[in-house]
Amino acid sequence: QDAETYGMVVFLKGSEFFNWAYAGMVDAAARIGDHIEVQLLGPAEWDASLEAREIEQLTARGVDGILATAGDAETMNASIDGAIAAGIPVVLFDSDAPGSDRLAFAGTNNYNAGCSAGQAVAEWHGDAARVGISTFPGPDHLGKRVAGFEDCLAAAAPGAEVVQVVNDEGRVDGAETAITAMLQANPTINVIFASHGNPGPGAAAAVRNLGIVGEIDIMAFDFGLPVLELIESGEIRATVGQNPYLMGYMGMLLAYGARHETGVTAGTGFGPYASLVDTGVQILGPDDIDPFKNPPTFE
Amino acid sequence: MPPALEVKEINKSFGSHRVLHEVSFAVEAGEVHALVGENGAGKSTLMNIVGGIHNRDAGELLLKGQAIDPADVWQARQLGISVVFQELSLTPNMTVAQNIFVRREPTKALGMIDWQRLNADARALFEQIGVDISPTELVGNYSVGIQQIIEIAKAISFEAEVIIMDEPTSALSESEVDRLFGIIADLKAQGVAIVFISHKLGEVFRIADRISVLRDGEMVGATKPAESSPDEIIRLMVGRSFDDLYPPKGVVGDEVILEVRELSHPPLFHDISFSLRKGEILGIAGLVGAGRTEVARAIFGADSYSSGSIALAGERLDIKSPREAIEKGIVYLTEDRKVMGLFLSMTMRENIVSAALGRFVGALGILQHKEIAAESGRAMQRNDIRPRDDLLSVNSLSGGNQQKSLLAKCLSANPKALLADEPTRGVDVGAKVKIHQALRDLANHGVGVIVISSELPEVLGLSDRVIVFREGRISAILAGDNISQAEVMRHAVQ
Amino acid sequence: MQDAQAMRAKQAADAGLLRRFSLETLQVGGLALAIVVFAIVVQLNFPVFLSLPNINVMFVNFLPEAIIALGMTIVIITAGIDLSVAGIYPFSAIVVGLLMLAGAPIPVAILLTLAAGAVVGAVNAFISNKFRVHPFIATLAILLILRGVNIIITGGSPVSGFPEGFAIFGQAGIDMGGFTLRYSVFIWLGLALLTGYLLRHHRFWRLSYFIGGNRRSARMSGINVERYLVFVYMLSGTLAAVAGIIVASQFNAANNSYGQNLELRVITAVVIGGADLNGGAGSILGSMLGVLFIAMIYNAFAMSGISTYWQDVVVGAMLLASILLGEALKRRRA
Amino acid sequence: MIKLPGLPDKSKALLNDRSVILALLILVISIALSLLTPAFLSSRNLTFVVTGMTYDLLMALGMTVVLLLWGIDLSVGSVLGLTAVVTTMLLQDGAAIPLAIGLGLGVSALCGAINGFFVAYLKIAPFIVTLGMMSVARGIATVLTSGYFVSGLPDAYKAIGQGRLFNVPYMVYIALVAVVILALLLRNWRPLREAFYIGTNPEAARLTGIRVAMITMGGYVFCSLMAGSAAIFMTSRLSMGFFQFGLGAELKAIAAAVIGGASLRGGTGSVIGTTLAVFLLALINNGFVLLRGSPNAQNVIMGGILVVAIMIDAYRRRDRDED
Ligand SMILES: Nc1ncnc2c1ncn2[C@@H]1O[C@H](COP(=O)(O)OP(=O)(O)OP(=O)(O)O)[C@@H](O)[C@H]1O
Ligand SMILES: Nc1ncnc2c1ncn2[C@@H]1O[C@H](COP(=O)(O)OP(=O)(O)OP(=O)(O)O)[C@@H](O)[C@H]1O
Ligand SMILES: [Mg+2]
Ligand SMILES: [Mg+2]
Repeated sequence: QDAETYGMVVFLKGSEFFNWAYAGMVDAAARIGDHIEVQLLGPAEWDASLEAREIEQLTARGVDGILATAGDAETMNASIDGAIAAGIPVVLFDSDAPGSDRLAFAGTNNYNAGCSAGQAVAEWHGDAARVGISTFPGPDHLGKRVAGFEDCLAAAAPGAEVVQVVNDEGRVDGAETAITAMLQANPTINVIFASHGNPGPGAAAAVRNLGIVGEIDIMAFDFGLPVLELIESGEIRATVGQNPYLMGYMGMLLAYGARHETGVTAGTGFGPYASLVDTGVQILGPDDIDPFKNPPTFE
Repeated sequence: MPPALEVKEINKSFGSHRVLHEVSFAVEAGEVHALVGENGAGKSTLMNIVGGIHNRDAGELLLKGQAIDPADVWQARQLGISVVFQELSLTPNMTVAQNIFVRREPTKALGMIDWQRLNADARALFEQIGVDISPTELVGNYSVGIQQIIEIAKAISFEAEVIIMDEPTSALSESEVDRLFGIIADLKAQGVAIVFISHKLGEVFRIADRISVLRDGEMVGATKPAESSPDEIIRLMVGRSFDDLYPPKGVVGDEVILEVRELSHPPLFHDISFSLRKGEILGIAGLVGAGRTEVARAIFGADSYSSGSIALAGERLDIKSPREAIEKGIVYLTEDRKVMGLFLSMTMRENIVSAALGRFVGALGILQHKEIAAESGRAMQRNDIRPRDDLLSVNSLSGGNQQKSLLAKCLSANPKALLADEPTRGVDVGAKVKIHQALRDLANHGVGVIVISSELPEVLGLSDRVIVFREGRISAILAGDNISQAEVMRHAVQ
Repeated sequence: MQDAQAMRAKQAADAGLLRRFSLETLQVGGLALAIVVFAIVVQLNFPVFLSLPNINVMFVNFLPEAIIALGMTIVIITAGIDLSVAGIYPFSAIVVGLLMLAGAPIPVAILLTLAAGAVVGAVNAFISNKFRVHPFIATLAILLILRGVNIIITGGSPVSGFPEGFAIFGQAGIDMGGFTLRYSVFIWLGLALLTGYLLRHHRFWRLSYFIGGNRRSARMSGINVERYLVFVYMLSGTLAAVAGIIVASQFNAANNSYGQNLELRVITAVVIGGADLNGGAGSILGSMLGVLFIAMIYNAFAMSGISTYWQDVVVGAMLLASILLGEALKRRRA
Repeated sequence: MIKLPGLPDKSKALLNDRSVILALLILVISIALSLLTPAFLSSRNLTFVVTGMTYDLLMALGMTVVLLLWGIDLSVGSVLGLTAVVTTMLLQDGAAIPLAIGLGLGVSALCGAINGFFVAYLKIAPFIVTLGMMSVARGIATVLTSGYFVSGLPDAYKAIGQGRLFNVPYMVYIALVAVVILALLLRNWRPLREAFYIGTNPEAARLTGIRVAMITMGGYVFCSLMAGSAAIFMTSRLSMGFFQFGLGAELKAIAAAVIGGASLRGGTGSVIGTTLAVFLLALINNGFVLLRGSPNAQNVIMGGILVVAIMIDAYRRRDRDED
């Protein structure tokens, strides 16, 4: 069979989350056959304009399909449309670019992920929830998560309150410093919501600093190993698990499906299913984390 | 007719330090007016005010009777005042022609430079003043002496009515000085007014129509050379006179301290052999660019050499860095104190002890500040450095005192052989006498001293023997009665 | 003056082949050679590499860097540095977008944005001149401020939905069959030729070499260094704004995330192109080749599928290698 | 001189000292914060402010020495990341703690030695050398971990960063000791005194017999080692290694050193000044959170502070002629 190449384009390349997604893509490709080659591209920074460059390069190279996650909802539209126009199927995962001509989206949208966390917190504390949020300004997807969290918390527990939002500068140690200060300024806080993968361990360190382990519930994001460890030790109560592996896996299948039209899909340009594939979101507690303890590795 | 340039009752202070006080001064068209004074008297400051570098605090500038107020160098030049700065105004990474005509290059349409005309103009300029310098060579590839000449050519090229030359000869040797004086004579004939600043009174008396003396920021007298004498000028400058500019010669021992054999580093120098004896001052004369500095730097380990040998007190040395040289007792006093000698923003104390820190360390390399302070105090005293406050930064000193600090720094390293390159460059008479005396004292204490100087009288007056360099080779070694101006020049030029 | 020195200078000039060329020629030539060799090696392994569409992508991708490098080259020649371009770039993309969304006609929005870039540049120079701080610190402060401002004025979400006609600056172009040759490439080309020519031949522009070569001498030669630097930083700011406008048009969107580490990519390219951070040396041609070289490295990763985790290592190593090469040339020649 | 009528000369001179200005600023801000929020003036809060600034402090101290030498080190953040990754990966593989720390610090020293070699012996502009190292070190950290967090560190290792004496983390004591020792050495130790000469005029320093190359090299190694030490503290305190640790730290370190009195033109720098500057920045950050400042404004505030610091300093220096 002729060799085929599929590329995955992410921002924050190297983050554990996208490694899981890429692992899903790698596994799906292997399942399809040896002739499928995959590659991971993208900036290590959060910069959607650099992602757009990678899509253009893959288009010029003439790959057989592209999986991409949108650093923001608008910037990559033109390059995605360009790839589609060149006959290359583009599937988005994790963060969608709904304004583009992309064929499909596999993922949980970030608003919904935040929403699930908000609902869980409402379940934990009801109207008594006093929440501190750790995030950093700028990235689109973080803004959506925080908005989802706040909306759904308010809907489920109208008496609950988001007390303060701090800037962790995207760093673990930055989160520790900022959350320590926040907890001292607001002794009423009983929940911390970490809007991305890094502040979870930082929040745990902050709680440890103040000697109030067990008094504060931490809702982390993603399932990096340090977060899993802290869930096991009880320092983090739960984490928002999206399904990056499944996103990559589904995305690969969708792209491959679009490339190789079957009797069913012929003429539609795409499969006989809706273009949105929800990979779900799950709040992971101590009992749910075993499957994630051995993250995939690849060359 | 009003004078070409007149300054009236100028005052200037830097911070709380008063540098000029009610200074008035005038130069007529077609006149060479020399301005002399001790280091730090305020000569450069006065001329920098005229040239648009500094603002004055009070006073008036008149050009042909018209009040002027140049805000920067450019405006001063437009007004017809051009300055040969004491600190050259050249940029090393640009060619000679570009440097000379910066900001007024001949252009074609829309301000595009006409390169051919630019270089041709520069060539014509050099032809006019009779020097052979390539317009397309980078300035940085030329030695300080040539750069000095380029700076002069640049100042002349403005066709100004007033040309101020601030120590234009400090890096020139005799024959270039002669050439410069020829140029000055031409300018005079064209009716240009020239202010000539120099510490070399011989030159001043040769060229000046009038001499004004500045002392501690005040004008203390103006006179004509014919009606005065160097002694009188010195008295005006310093407040006293000197019996003798040079100390008596010493007793030279037989013991050889430094032996240099067939040192070569083509194309800079070839087959340099000489020996320096204990208690001797060995002068090295030669034209600018003869390679004297290169040889000294090679001996000191600052630059490499290709072949030859160096021995100190009979022991053959294989020195690869200045540090090793200093450890062995060879110390070099650099000709360019600002760029390569001093740490301008640091204190005098830090400068003076810099080459001798090794003497003031205790266990684990911890410095002994008390002893450092004592040593620096002694050195300030011994070398008569003023003001006598060793916590001032060297920046704030006059040229002469900076030069004395440089000497103090070299001496605190306890040299066995001192290579002094232009030890009195830019230094006033009083300081010069003191530096000469210090060098002789050093020799009398058994140190071997080499003095490289482009000032012939200094080499002659100070040295026990004189080596003459020509184009990177030794052309003569003169001793005793053979040491004379004529003899040195004959071997230097040939 | 029948001076030995001039003779020596002439002798040495004839001494070696290397000395016949100016340092700049050597450096730029060396870089050009490296680019050719690199291109051939990649091409042999990945035949798409030198296809027209891919070459086009290579150019277009690094267009912002290339345009900003024009200004950065001059800044570096004057012995300065401008980190703020990485803030001005997204800032101007956002500003031009917000202005258009607020109803400003396209030309007005663009002119105002260019002016904003110039003003930021002037502020850089003002801080650095007036408070006598190194431009590194002044432009760093402005970079931090702009990054914050960008988040505040966008609220963290992308700005998008610009009027049709705006596409001409970054998206539209000539259809070459298989790819579009964007008009923005011509904007870059025009700016590069113009600045390159002026920097080589124009009396005023050449002063930057004097200022970088020796600032004190420049001042004594009658150059108003402070005022000149205002011009230089305004130019750099304006060019960063040009790049920002182009990118806003290209993506039909603007976001505060644009331009992460852009300043470092630009400086790297300019230095690879032979500019000296100590001032006094550099050329537009060299800088453009530097950008091209980096663009090729990034592109080669996309072509080859080699793990892009290695990208940082390779770019860093290339930077060091090219500097070493330049240094070796300098020494051989001296 | 700041002209304050009625003040004796001595206090005027004091006002010209950067450290005194910083100390005054710190005092003013502290008073303001304690009036504005009760949470500020607790020993607990202040302890955490000091704890949180430890990493920045170590790196800023290293940077001070490099700036003193008329250099700059853009690679410190990446070296921190690389050291963090190497040390924690070794621990994860079961290496003994001293060995892992030793090798981690060895890696950081190696990075510094490479920087130093290029700068001191090959005479290449430090900006470029360390920019290259910044890219390479971060790249290697990425390649080594493929982007994963490194976890599963032994408890004994965590104790380095998490352990406390009198309720104050060990690492605070260690950092304070480092400050005191370095301050003393910078005044009294020959190689560091010589660093002032090198930074002021490298060529003159060489002709004065100072080992320019060796000391310059030492400066870069020291700077990297400080980044490496910060990595050890950070990984043990947070119980994890991550290739992105230290991202952007170089700019913070440079800003702190410069606010503290170092110059990018070499020859000046003060340990006390740098320490106070780091403390000032940490206080402002802390106050920002305590007063519930909008996270969006934080960058603007930090940039603004840098500008204000520049202005204050220009005022202090305004009588002196530079360049
Ligand atoms: N920019 C400056 N800031 C502070 N003090 C200065 C400055 N320039 C000169 N001075 C001081 O002004 C005084 C006069 O200096 P000036 O350079 O005019 O002396 P000079 O007569 O030219 O001496 P020399 O013969 O050594 O060149 C000196 O004491 C010097 O230290
Ligand atoms: N190939 C060359 N090209 C240009 N300049 C050269 C060349 N070779 C040597 N020189 C210059 O010649 C000079 C050698 O003369 P140098 O200045 O050392 O002589 P000197 O007798 O000490 O003169 P001075 O009186 O200026 O100290 C060097 O400074 C160098 O700049
Ligand atoms: Mg003078
Ligand atoms: Mg000489």
